[in-house]
Amino acid sequence: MANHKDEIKHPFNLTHQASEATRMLRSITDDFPDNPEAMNYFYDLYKKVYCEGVSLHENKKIVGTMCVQVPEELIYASGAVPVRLCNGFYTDDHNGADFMPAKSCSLVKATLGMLDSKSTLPFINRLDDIVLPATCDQKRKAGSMIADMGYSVYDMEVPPVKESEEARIYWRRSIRKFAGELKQITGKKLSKSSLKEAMAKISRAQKAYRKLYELRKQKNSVILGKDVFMVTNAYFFDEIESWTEAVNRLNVELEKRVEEKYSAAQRRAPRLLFTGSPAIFPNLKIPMLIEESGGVIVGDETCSSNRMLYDMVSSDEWHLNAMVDGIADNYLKPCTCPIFTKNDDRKRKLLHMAKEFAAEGVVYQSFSGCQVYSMEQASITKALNDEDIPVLFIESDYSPDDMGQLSTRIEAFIESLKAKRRRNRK
Amino acid sequence: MKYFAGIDIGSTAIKIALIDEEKKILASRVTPTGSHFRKNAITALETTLSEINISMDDLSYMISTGYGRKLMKESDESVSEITANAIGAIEAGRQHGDIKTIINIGGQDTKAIQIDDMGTVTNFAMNDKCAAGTGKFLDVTAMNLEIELEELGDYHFNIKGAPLPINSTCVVFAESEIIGLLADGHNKEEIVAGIHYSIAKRTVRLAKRVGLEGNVYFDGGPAMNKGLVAAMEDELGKELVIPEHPQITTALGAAVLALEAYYDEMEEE
Amino acid sequence: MLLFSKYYKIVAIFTFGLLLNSELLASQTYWFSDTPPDREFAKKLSSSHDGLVLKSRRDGTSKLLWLREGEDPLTSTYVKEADAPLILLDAKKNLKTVAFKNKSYAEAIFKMPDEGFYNLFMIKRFVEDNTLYSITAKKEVLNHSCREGHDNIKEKMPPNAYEAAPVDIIRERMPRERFHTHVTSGDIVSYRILQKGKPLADASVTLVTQKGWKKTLKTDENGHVTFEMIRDYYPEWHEFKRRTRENFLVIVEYVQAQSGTLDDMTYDTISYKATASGSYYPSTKDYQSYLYGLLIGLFAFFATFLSVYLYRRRRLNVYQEQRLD
Amino acid sequence: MIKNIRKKINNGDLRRFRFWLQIFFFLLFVYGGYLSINLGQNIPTFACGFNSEGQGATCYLIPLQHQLALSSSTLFSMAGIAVLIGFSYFVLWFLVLNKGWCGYACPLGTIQDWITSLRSRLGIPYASYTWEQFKHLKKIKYILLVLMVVIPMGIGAGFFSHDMSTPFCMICPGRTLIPIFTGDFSQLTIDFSSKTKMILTTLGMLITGIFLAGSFFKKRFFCFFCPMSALHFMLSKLAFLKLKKDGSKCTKCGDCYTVCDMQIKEIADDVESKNILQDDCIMCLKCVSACPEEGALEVKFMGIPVFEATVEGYIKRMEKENKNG
Repeated sequence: MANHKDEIKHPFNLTHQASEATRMLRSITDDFPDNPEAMNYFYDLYKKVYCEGVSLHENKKIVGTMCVQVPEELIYASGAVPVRLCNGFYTDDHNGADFMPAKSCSLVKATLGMLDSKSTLPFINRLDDIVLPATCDQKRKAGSMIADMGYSVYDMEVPPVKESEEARIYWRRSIRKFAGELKQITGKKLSKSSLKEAMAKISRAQKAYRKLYELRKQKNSVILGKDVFMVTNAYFFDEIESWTEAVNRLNVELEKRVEEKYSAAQRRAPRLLFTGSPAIFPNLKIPMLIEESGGVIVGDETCSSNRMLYDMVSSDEWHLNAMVDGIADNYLKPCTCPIFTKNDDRKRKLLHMAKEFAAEGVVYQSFSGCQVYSMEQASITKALNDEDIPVLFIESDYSPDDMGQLSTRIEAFIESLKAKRRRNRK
Repeated sequence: MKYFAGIDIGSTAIKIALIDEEKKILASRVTPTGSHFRKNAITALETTLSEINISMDDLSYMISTGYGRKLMKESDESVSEITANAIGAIEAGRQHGDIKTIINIGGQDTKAIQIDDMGTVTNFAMNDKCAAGTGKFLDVTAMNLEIELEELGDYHFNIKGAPLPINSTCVVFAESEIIGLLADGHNKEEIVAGIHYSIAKRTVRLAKRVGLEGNVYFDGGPAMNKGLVAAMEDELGKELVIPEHPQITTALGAAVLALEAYYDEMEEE
Repeated sequence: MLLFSKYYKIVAIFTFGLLLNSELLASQTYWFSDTPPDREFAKKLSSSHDGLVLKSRRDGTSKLLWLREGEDPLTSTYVKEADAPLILLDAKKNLKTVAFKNKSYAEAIFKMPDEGFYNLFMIKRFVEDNTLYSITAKKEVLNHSCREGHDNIKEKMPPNAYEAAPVDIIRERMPRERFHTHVTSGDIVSYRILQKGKPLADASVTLVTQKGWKKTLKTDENGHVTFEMIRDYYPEWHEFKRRTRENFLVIVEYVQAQSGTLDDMTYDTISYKATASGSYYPSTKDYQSYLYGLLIGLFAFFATFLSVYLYRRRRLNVYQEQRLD
Repeated sequence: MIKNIRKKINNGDLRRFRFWLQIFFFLLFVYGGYLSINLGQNIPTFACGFNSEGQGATCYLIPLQHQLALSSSTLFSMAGIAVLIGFSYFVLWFLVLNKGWCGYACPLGTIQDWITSLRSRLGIPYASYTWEQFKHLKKIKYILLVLMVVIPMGIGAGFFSHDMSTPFCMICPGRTLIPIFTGDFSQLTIDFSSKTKMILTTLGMLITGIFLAGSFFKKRFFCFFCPMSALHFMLSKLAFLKLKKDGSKCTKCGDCYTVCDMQIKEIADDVESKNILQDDCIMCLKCVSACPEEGALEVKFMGIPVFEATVEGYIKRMEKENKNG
């Protein structure tokens, strides 16, 4: 472990990552007028963490997580802080490409690149453990690579099917085993009260998120999708309580916007859902292109945002057994990740969200190299098209090369939605 | 008399179309994009305008499209080439009956667009990053075979044997494959036909993603290549609608949109 | 020897042939029984909550009672002919007259259209040797069918008294008594003896069980008398039948010095004799065991507890191997 | 106005509401008799009729078994109409609350909930069946229902002895336990009067023991086997109270399944059925109160929404739960 405690060679703000973050942040703040006041908390947070290298969670054990399936409740209850390591830096994608196959997914490459270069996140050297759920093939194989870099890695087993009873039992066992593992890392035994407190903490955050989610259903979009991605991305690494407070402040401001009938996008901007591979700062390429082209992302179905915060855990009795089982179910059953065999849940979720948010179209991003999202695309597109919801499927990665072509496609998509609306009016 | 302009700034050529209130094409022009495309675009526009003796100030509305659309500050607005292409195809293909599918092969991309009766884009597909199967591919072929781009069609029809299968889809690899085939003593006709079939196959596969219904309209520079058209028709199993000026369809669409936008604005005022 | 004496008695009764006449009445005990004299006939009857009843589509439920003679319920003979007046106090407390039907035996039949208790009285008075003999035979019958439900039992439970009866023997209800309650051995049964509706004190009351056990007590000033039904059913354990229904007889005797005339005959003493018959069953205590019940219950309880505990312990072992055969 | 009331209900604390309603029904059914309350004998829940003193109503299974035991000729004659009338009363009662009778009114269910809360207070984790076990166990109630019909009819046809009457009651823990609440321990005995009785009462006590231990570990242990539940399910499509699911809104988060006492998997996993009521469901509505999806689960009475899953209500309840736990 000693080797990650090495000093970073360059001052943080001079790294490529810092300049990439700075560029994106500038574009997010400056390219759009009237960003909500309360968003400044998040902008500042990114600036501090990614541009200035200010470390968070001092004096706390940090457990890095590699996927949305890791139950954060258990980590908090064991006295550690979970930090989601999924990374969106193109610079790190490049670093990762040095030792990973060129055709692998940008997200995995970037995450491994980050872990290898030991920069990007200021507290990367302080990771006490990395939990790696065996979700997709690439993450599964990344485990030993990460271990070779000198990190302590815990492989968490995930069933490939989620409907079956066997999967449920398997997963529950996996989660219980993980709870045992956490004790090894933090030295703190899981207790009823600490788990309850952790659940309450997360459910407060989810409550704030749900409020934000509801606010996005407004006919006048009160917040742009890129800002929501900034908010949810911040959940990856921020102090959960201050994150919750900041979201609550944002909600208050947005409620005011609702009263004032203020619209953050053009009044007639086509309302879009974003789904597929996650948009992770600073790879907000597609959300940004969408909103620059006059669309507005009103909802998303990605593991960096909605999937991570939407579903809330409930428990009938407040014993560790019942709570942990409840948590386990909640991290598996509603998960719409395409690594699971069936596509139905994701279809249903998208159709329901499209209805709930009055979305006119869906933008489906799939990272090149992400087989499962690409494979699921056809059936999702068909299901949505059958309900007269057009889908724009984009296969892309972290590189900025295809911006021009993407912008044409996104614009054309938005124009076609506008034309469709005109036609329907006639 | 009111004048409307559509300017399509593509990766290889700048296309300009000028129409009047009746959507009649008054003038059109195709010039290479070059490296200073904005300068070239303005020069080309001015030249075109001068053909019918008007100036920039006489234009009622101008819409730019294509990759350089956003940088053309002189135009009133910009629109994506997919939308413009659809409108242009409806306009240019009107006499050929209902057009439901458009295949466009441009300099660097290939598009398949599905439209409804109103010219609204209902679905579209585009090739990913790579230039395989685009106009660029034909350019490279012609250059390697040391023949003119315009001659490709003639070579295609003068074939004696069967078209050679071209396996490489990448421009760069195809180049070396062609050289290899030449070295092996294959004649140019067979190679050209092989290239045409290779492009046709890829394009048809793309088009199938959006569905191939009704009349299929084929435009873009390569649509002037009769050999490619024949290969495409062969692959598709049906006849293609080829406009009179395949290159300017998108520019025409932009001009029609300019006209509509102008009257919409007038109405609102 | 015992067998012989029983046999002798039965033979004697049949030999003399009994007719219900005044001469004999004075010394004999008459009571109503719902056990048919003829076993074949019994098959035509249906069982109900209180003995056999006759069910017909036209008349509904009817009760048949036979007049029997004798102090011992087991050996009392069936009277062949009787002509005494019968009074029925029905479930709605209305009075009706009923006549004996003398087919092979003196038999009283009445319809029971309503749910509740019906009381049949046979009252006979005559004078002999300056003594007025007042003879009453009473039978209380319950009409109840579970199909009618059990909704209004409580109000129908209290016994009805016939005020005009020279002596009325009223069985008071036991605590928690319902239509389904049986008198069982070991139960405390209490009676209230009324004379023309007023409590009769100091009368001698005799309870005779089917096995012939007798006990005589005197009523208190309120006309009350209380017996404990003895247990007199001791079969071999494997022959035990909890549905064994036995009859018992309550006989009230009272002599009063009072003069008067009846049918131009004078008397200076009145001798009352009244009967009421009932039935009783073996006590539930004879065949129900709390000890076993609780033992079995507790066993099941702890066995379940233990098995859950062991199961949970076992489950802590890591994955159990899948058994294939 | 209506909107506000609806919101209040949707935000309400179902647990507390249910707790008190269960107590109310418990008092009504177990002690109502003392207040002369009688709701009749066709009640579609275990208002045990063996609790003779306090019963405020009677479980329909008693009259049903009694009626089916009528001799076949009687059962298929005019008397059969009375059976049908009784059944229609039962259906009418049932239609009102549907399976809500189980979750809110059943005294035996309430007893199980009390035992569960005792276990929960002791901090012992609850047991759950595996899916395979569950699939097999849930069939038992249908088997019991069939036996409960066939055996009494067999008695009526003369195949079985009357000692087998009310066969289900004999093994129902309601018979042994509910009378205890009015101080009647008489059902805790083993009846040695006949072999049949002995077997039935022994089974009854064994089941009582298993019931007490089983419901300590497993929530609503007995309801999986309850033939009343099976009978309910056959009629549940007609009932006024309905549990509806909108599958398109469901994220399968499993919260409803987590809180379900009956381990009904379909509540979380079935996104096709609109009418989500399953045969094991006791309509406690805990699933609705644990559902964080606006309108995904909904209770309707004759088409009028009564209680609906809402985010707000869910968060309110969870916060409260988390505080009290």
